[in-house]
Amino acid sequence: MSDLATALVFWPAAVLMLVTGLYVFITSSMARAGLLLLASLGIEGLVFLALSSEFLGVLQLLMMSGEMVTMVFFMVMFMPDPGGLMGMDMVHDKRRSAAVAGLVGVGLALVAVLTDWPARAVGTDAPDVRAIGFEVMGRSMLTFLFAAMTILFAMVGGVLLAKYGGRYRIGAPAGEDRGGEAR
Amino acid sequence: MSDLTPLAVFAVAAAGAAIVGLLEQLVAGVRPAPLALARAAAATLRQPLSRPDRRDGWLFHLAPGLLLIAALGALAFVPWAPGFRGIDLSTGAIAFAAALAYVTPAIFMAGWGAGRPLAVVGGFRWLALMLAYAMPLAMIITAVAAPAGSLRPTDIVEVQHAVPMALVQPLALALWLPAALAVCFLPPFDLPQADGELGGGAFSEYRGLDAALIGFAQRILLVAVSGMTAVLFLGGWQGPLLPPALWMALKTMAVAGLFLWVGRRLPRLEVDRVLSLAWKVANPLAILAIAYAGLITLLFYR
Amino acid sequence: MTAIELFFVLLAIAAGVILVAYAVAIATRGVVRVHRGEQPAWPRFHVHFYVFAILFIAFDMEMAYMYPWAVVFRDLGVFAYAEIGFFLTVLGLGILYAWRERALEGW
Amino acid sequence: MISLPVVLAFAGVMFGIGLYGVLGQTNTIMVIMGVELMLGASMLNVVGFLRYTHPDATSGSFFVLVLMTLMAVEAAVGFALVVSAFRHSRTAEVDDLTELRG
Repeated sequence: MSDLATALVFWPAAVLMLVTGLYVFITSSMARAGLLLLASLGIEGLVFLALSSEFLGVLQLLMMSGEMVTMVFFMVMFMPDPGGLMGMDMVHDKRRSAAVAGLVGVGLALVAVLTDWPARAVGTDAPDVRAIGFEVMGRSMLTFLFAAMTILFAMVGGVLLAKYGGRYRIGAPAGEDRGGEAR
Repeated sequence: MSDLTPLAVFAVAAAGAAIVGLLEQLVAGVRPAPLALARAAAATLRQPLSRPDRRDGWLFHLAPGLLLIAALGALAFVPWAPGFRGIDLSTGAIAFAAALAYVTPAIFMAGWGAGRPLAVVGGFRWLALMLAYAMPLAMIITAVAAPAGSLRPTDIVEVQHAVPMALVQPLALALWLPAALAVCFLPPFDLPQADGELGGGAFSEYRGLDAALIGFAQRILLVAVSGMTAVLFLGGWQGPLLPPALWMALKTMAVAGLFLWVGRRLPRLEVDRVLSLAWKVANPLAILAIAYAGLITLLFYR
Repeated sequence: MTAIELFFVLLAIAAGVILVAYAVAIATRGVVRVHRGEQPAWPRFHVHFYVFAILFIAFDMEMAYMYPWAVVFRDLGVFAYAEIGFFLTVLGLGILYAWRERALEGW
Repeated sequence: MISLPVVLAFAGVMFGIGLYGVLGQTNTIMVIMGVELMLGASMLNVVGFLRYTHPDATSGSFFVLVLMTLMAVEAAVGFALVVSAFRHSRTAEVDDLTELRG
């Protein structure tokens, strides 16, 4: 994309990304928080597109949708008040955590702005799918295969921990009724 | 591709929605009335908007817009003719899937925002259906892209100049069709919002412009998905004698008609049955389909 | 204009049209509040298919690697086929494990 | 116009927001959301560097893929842990899950 188009898309999208990201932790409704997180990370995908990373942007849009939407219903399962009807406050150590987080955020932003970065090569597109494909299948092959193993372990671990009364009876205290979760 | 492509996409969307309206009447056995869809839309638009009290009003009213944008985004990546290739990204096939991925949050937002019991249950049912159809849909795109060696839809069309992909990879087509039917939330996969189930489910509270936008979005979604089916499996605009755009339109209409016709004649499955089938049958078969696609690519497409 | 710019133009036009349509609809027809005074149905909800959701989140990531593979496979040939064979076998093992643990039974 | 420092500054602020979620939220799922935001910020960082210093570096793009995998895997295992912990002690609040405290 040209510099002007990048600027036109980047500024509103990036600001919206931060605003929705912040509202995730302000709103009291769980479904709203999950959808706002989806908005934040999806808009980040648009920012990637604006920075000419076509493949990464599209992939971010695709992956975050599935991931964050499933996150929403975990929140609905485990929150005492998923709809935010009582306006519960779900923050502890509010002032200290806000101070630390604000300090870190502003500090990182200041470092980013004040450092003299070796910026060159402006306006070139990021590598396309093809180049990434050669990278995945060639030089980074080992990382790719380890990523497969990581996904496998996540699936195994997830089933192991989440399945009620699975092989190792994890999380099933003896004698407690199964609460309609038989099988 | 010219700078007018976005406007052309809107024109295709309007024409496609009108044609799908006609097809719906044909399939339902009604005498086709060309203006019925427009008249119904006008009648819907005359109603005021409705908003459930004490609910997430902004989620409720954002959902139809998000659904429409997702449908238009999916439609934009479908190439229609050599002269009109839509938005010709080099990752167009994934971008299509990415646009379709936003149907799910839209329907969940509609159900949750309405806050009525049946609507909320409809939203959750749709999430369960998404867990079932999303993986086969995304994996079959890979299986079709491997012989073409590209994710650009126009390249996928051009690699089918001799044999359409439906003949080469029948397994992939067999997995694609139910997933594609599910993503348009047409029967028999309309559990979250059918009138016969949950009394309208996720969309039961919509009136006025909201309802019109949802009806419009669903028809555009059907056009986009049928168009992509034609591109991925039926050779897109390629065919003898007739001009390319006409071939593409005919194939798209045939697929859309098939979806509407078959959908009305199948029984609805329970959500848990669909999920179980998808993970026990569809996903392993999709892995097999990718392995098979690799094999035929090695043998015939190098 | 490049394709991505055209995509953003499309998004902007669509969003603009929808916004204008809503403005017109609210100005001319107004909004009716329905179900006055009822509490929304937002209880804590036991979503029975959570194991599928966990499997889906992990399994979904596979696509990020499959797409680059599909693009370069024709050029790399048998070597890439072996790699993706390993990849798919590993993921298939994940599904088989879940199947064996009876996590794919519906509910 | 956009330059590298602007992108990095946005990424830094986003990281701070994620950190606020991790430190401040009482619910485990919200903590996971904070971690997702922090990982998203680091992805934006990598993409910024990719665009403005080494536009032709494919390994940078691949690193973003790895980060995305990390997000997904972390979310999946995190949710499974929350399910397990919730089943055990009927709560998902961070302050109440103190069984491992010495």
